[in-house]
Amino acid sequence: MNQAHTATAHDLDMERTLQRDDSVKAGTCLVRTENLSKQYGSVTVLSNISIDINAGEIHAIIGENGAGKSTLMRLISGYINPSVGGLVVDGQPVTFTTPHQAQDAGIVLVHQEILLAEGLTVAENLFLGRELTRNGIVDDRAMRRIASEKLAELGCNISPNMLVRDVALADRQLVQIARALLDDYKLVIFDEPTAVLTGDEVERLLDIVLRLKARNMGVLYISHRLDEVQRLADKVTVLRDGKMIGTYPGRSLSQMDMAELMVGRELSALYPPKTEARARDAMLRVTSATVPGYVDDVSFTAHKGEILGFAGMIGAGRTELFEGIVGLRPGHATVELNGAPLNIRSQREAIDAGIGYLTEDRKAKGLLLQERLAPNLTLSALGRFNPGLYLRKRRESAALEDAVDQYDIRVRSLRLNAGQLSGGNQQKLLLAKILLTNPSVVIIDEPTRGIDIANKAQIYTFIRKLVGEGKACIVISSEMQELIGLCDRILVMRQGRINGEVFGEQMTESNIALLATAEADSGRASEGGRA
Amino acid sequence: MSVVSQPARLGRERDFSFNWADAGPFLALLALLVIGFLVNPDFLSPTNLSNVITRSAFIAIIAVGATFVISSGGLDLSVGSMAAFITGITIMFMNMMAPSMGTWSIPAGMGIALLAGIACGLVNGIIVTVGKIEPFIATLGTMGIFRALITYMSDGGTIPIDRSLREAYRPVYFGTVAGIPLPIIISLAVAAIASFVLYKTKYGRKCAAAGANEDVARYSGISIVRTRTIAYVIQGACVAIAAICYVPRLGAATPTTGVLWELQVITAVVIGGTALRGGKGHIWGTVAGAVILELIANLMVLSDFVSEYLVAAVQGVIIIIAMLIQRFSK
Amino acid sequence: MSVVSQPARLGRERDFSFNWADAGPFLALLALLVIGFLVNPDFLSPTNLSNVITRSAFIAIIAVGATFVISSGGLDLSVGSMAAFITGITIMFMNMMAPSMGTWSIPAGMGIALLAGIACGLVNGIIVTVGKIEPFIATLGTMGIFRALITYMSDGGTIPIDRSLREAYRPVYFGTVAGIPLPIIISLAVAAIASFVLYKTKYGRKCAAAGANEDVARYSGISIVRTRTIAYVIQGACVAIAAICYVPRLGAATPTTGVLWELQVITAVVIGGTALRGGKGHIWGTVAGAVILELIANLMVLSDFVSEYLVAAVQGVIIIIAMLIQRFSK
Amino acid sequence: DKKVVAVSIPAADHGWTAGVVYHAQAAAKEINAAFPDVEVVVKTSPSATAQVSALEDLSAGRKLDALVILPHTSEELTMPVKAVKDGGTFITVVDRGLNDPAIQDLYVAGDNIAVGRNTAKFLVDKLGGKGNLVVLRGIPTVIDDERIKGFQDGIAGSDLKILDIQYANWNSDDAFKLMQDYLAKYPEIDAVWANDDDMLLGVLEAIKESKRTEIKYALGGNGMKEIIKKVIDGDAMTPVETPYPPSMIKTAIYMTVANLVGHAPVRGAVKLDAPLITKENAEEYYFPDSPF
Ligand SMILES: Nc1ncnc2c1ncn2[C@@H]1O[C@H](COP(=O)(O)OP(=O)(O)OP(=O)(O)O)[C@@H](O)[C@H]1O
Ligand SMILES: Nc1ncnc2c1ncn2[C@@H]1O[C@H](COP(=O)(O)OP(=O)(O)OP(=O)(O)O)[C@@H](O)[C@H]1O
Ligand SMILES: [Mg+2]
Ligand SMILES: [Mg+2]
Repeated sequence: MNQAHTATAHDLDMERTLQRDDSVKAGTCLVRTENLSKQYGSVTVLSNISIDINAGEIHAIIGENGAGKSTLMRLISGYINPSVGGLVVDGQPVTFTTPHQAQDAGIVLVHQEILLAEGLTVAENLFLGRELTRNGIVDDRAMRRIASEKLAELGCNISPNMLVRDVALADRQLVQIARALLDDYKLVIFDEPTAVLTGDEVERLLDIVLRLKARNMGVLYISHRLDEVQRLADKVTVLRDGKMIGTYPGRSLSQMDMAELMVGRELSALYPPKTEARARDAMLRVTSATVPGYVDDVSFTAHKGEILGFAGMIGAGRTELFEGIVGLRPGHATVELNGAPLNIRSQREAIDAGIGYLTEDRKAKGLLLQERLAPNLTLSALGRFNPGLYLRKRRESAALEDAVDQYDIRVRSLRLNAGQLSGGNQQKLLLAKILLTNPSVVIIDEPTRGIDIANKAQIYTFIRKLVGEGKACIVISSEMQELIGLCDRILVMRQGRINGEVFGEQMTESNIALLATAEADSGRASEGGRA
Repeated sequence: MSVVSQPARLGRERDFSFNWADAGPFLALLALLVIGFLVNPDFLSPTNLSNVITRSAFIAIIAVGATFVISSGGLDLSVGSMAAFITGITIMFMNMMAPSMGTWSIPAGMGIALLAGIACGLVNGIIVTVGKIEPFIATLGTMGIFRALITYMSDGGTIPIDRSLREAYRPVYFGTVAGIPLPIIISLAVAAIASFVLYKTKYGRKCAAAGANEDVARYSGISIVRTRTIAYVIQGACVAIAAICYVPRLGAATPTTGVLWELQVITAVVIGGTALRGGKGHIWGTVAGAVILELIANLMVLSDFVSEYLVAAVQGVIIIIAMLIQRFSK
Repeated sequence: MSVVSQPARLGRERDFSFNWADAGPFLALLALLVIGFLVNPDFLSPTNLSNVITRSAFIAIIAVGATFVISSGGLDLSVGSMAAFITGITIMFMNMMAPSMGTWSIPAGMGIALLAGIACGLVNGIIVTVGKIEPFIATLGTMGIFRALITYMSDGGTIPIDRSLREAYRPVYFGTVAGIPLPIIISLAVAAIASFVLYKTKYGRKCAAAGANEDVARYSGISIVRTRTIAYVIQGACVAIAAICYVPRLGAATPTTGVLWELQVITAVVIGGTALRGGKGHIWGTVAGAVILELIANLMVLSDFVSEYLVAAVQGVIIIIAMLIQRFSK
Repeated sequence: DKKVVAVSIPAADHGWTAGVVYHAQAAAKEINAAFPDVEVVVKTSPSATAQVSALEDLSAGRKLDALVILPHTSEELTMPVKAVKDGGTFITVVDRGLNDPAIQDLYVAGDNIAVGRNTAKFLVDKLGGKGNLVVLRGIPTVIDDERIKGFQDGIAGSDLKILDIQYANWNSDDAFKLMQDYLAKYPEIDAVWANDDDMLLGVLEAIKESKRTEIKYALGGNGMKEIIKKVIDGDAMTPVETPYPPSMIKTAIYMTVANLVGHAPVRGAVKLDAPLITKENAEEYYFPDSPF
């Protein structure tokens, strides 16, 4: 009784938090950065950034990979300290030495890279460091309920009791976002919040961002998806190579303008032209792939010279399907490559057979963050650098220099650790790493997650070039536009099965969305006949 | 074919299902009891079981503390020598006070034991957290220090408790309440309080968070230094409680008291299901782990199969098998 | 607008900069030598230094193997008893063969030692990787097993090497080449080969990757099971080499051979700069760590400050201080 | 109905305890074969705590008619042995006395103080009452203490000087290292005493390797067969030995069984002395088949 009562009181509290009409008036300056600069060693990563962040305003920060966006955000929210310059919060100069101080001052950051404790549950992570208590006892029930509600608001209905370890990447991102929305903050900073989200969740998130604005909170918003920026931003600040190019009123810029401001030169078309459809040889044929718990009896074929897309909502099982195929998860599938049957039990065997898989979770599964760039690059293809007894470091450095050139990895020194690269550049390094194994079938899970628009074009061109060389490429992506622009054919998954296929003219957002969400009504669609 | 099955749902709703992972140590315990009975029916006699469980109380109490330390991402190799050191201090203090205070020196000595335990834990905690030294090395260092101190205090011999106090102190180990030996009750109480702290308080959450992911914890405003230091202090207090129960059993502290307890303690914690790399701690699993270890030793004494020389081998094998049972019960 | 600058071009600048982090253990070593000299000038006498370094060879060789295990994310507590067990097997084999083979039984015994070491390492590796048991527990189990086996083999007493072989075998410990004692040469050779393997080969990379992040390693096509098992096998081989050097020193295996070596070994590895949670291994640091430990023990005897009872305490303090020196040299 | 005799001894963790285990097991085997109505059960324990546990375990299961115990430590085992005695068991204590002598029915012991004292006397005698000594002691326990005390008493009044005394854990490796360090530290050493033969092995090896010639004696104690062999062979550095025979456990078991089967009531205390073993009498202390 008592318990129920208190919990309700708490609910009201939470509601009040969100609906409170703060005394802060729209337009007052919440945070001002004054000549913020950041140096790592002799390298200047950010110089002289001065911006105003106002209440009731969505302020977007855009810039190429490595431009310094995340660094700026970390400075504002106390994760790192500036080398020069400082912050003014509510008119007072302040120095935050910990993120917690920034949070106490009402500033919270939703990280680009996911920062959750994998061994704890969703609810525990959400309330970490600010558990609700009743008489000194942590109130798990209330926390679980509020966690469910908050997550549901974001369109995420995972159980708050799940261990974060078992939660899909997109859901983890939503948990991070929910964490920032839980409390009474004045300024919420989103660093590429939508990079791992699919259509629906993105819409919900944008909605929430607009509601924050309506409540006179300040929002800093970073995204490489310029359409979002255009829809949301009241102001846009452009960074390039750590310098501020300028702050512009949001509506005044077209996406093309933004892109060119970021890049500093004119951009060509985003997507390379598709090669014309012709009869192709089957390259990778997968029959009855099953991954217990996630994927149920999936069959498909990827052809030589084809870019095959996989669409679906979060939890559709695309990642699991391919992890199952390349032997990273228990499951079974009949796999044929160029007509020869393969028996793949581990990633090694997949790589040796010529199937490369690039993970969507670069931080936890893709790169050794504490390790130098070269060893990261060559980790899957060590054999190539080990002609006799030992590894040739010189060849490795050469390969790194090549990769830096070819994939335009923006690093200021080749002796950084992978963790010191900006998010987008990590992604490029990962792509280089997998292509170093020289696969004939390349499976890329979320190829452009966190990559800026100019580099996206590069990567697309690159993928197109790969298939032009006679490889097959499978692209799993949550960005429908990307799939439509890039792929020759798209398979849509839903709840662990292939729910349909689109190609040519049929490749439209509405068709894909329909297949991704609705049950195919005339039996299960499969590509079988057309393959 | 119209109904799409929902295979992905499987992972989800484990809210109320029985948690097999947590049950592991208890299953291993059960298996051991059955084997024990088959080997020698006396094994399950009430006297034997009560003896064994009473004995396991020391390790259990210390291991409960170790669960905090390990859960928070630390490790403590010094517990065995710390127990000897605290026992020594306590006995010396009681002996000193006995002439003036009589049997009141016993509770006073217990207080001193607790203070000493907390102080030792604090030293460990500060070296590990403030000194930023790998816990393995830091506590290996203090292990040597505590061991040397007890050797010094005892001049390499023994520190026996005053005869006048013996009888009065005896019940703390040999007494029973409602037929249950006191050490069992004390260790259950310690475990109950510990599981309250670990599962129901903010501190417990901080502990698990510090062990699960230091960065995340730090960013959430949790002070790793404070959290981990407190864990070591709790460990120290637990060692002190164990020492308090220990004194009446053997009536003396010697330089060999508590040798290798640290390994037993850590084994109990790990058998109990807490991962050595930190994260969620399993208090009751730890207690089960301590009982398992003592049962294995008991089984060795009661069974006549094994050559004296091979006892350690069989114990090793059983521990590995117990861990495998746990693995497969997951 | 202007063309984007290409900051990426900077390339290979600082390849040859001095790495302070790696220098930690050597600085600690230096500090110790200086302190030692101040305490007792004999400390730096060639005989003393050569004795001490020769003595540290066993621990150094074993610790080089442990660097692989720890770097790959494992741990091995069984090395001390494994050394005793291998020593026992080797001596028994040599004694058995001596009548027929004469001194040829010595190289044959060395071969047997290596085989036994590899087999023991394989057992550890398989229990840890295939059995998926926490390394601490798994190797604690095998530690008991190996210890029991040597006790059993020796009936609790000693297994002395045949008199006919003694003189022929003696040089392996007591011999010198160009004035340098053979064990030092052997341990340097082992360390050199090990650092080649760890830093210059595919396997070394895999090892560090498996320890740094298991998932990343797996997703890069590295078999964790294989990598870690090989690390244990290397550990076994190193223990065997140490055992081979050990036999001529005292000419016998006893149940106390190698007791607590595991702690010294792990301490050497950690003092050497390798993190216990895995990742990069520091072979030369490990060797320095082993020498540091032996020097500390030596210093204790050569200095007159410390009561015999407090030696362990002072050692503990010095180890902690050595770690602090390391910390601050970063 | 068989009479049960439990034997509780330390686990074999170095030479001497190994000898105890060996002799205890040999006795058990012989008696179990010779007396159909007596069952001797031998249990070893690695520590005092474990030994207390073993006592509880042994007496919880069955009624013990007799207990032969070589306690790890006196203090810690006193109360537990008393508890067994209160159950009506005949108690034989070996080697180390309990704190309360009233508990034991029979006491068989060596003389640790004499081990130290007799060795000291020998050195005083041979070195002409003058010289530098270094001493290696074992693990901090009562036995170790008593031997050291006996030794110190033995040299009292002479000009023999103990330069250094450190622990070497009754372990030949540790003794080897410690001796090397002593040699580095002291240029002039006349004699070495290791209070146990395991350690003496390491000491001898270190001396041999150092090629130092001024060291006249390196003595041990306990009666290890390798050392007695040296005495028999007339070794110059180790001409004498003090026995502390692990076979005392066998004697104790036999006496206890004799008491049980009722040939004669055996009570009281038997103290084995620790005479110097010299070339003349060494043969009687030499058991080549024992592990010790
Ligand atoms: N600890 C560090 N040491 C050295 N350089 C660093 C460190 N952290 C970041 N950098 C460098 O700072 C630059 C800016 O990185 P930042 O993460 O801010 O980029 P970003 O604009 O967020 O890019 P992205 O869009 O790819 O996320 C990068 O070149 C990066 O390599
Ligand atoms: N029906 C479901 N509803 C909600 N969540 C689910 C469902 N099925 C699976 N999940 C969760 O989602 C995860 C599976 O997502 P998976 O990564 O396979 O999807 P995906 O199609 O690759 O999506 P993403 O775009 O995130 O890569 C699993 O961890 C599971 O916990
Ligand atoms: Mg970024
Ligand atoms: Mg996915």
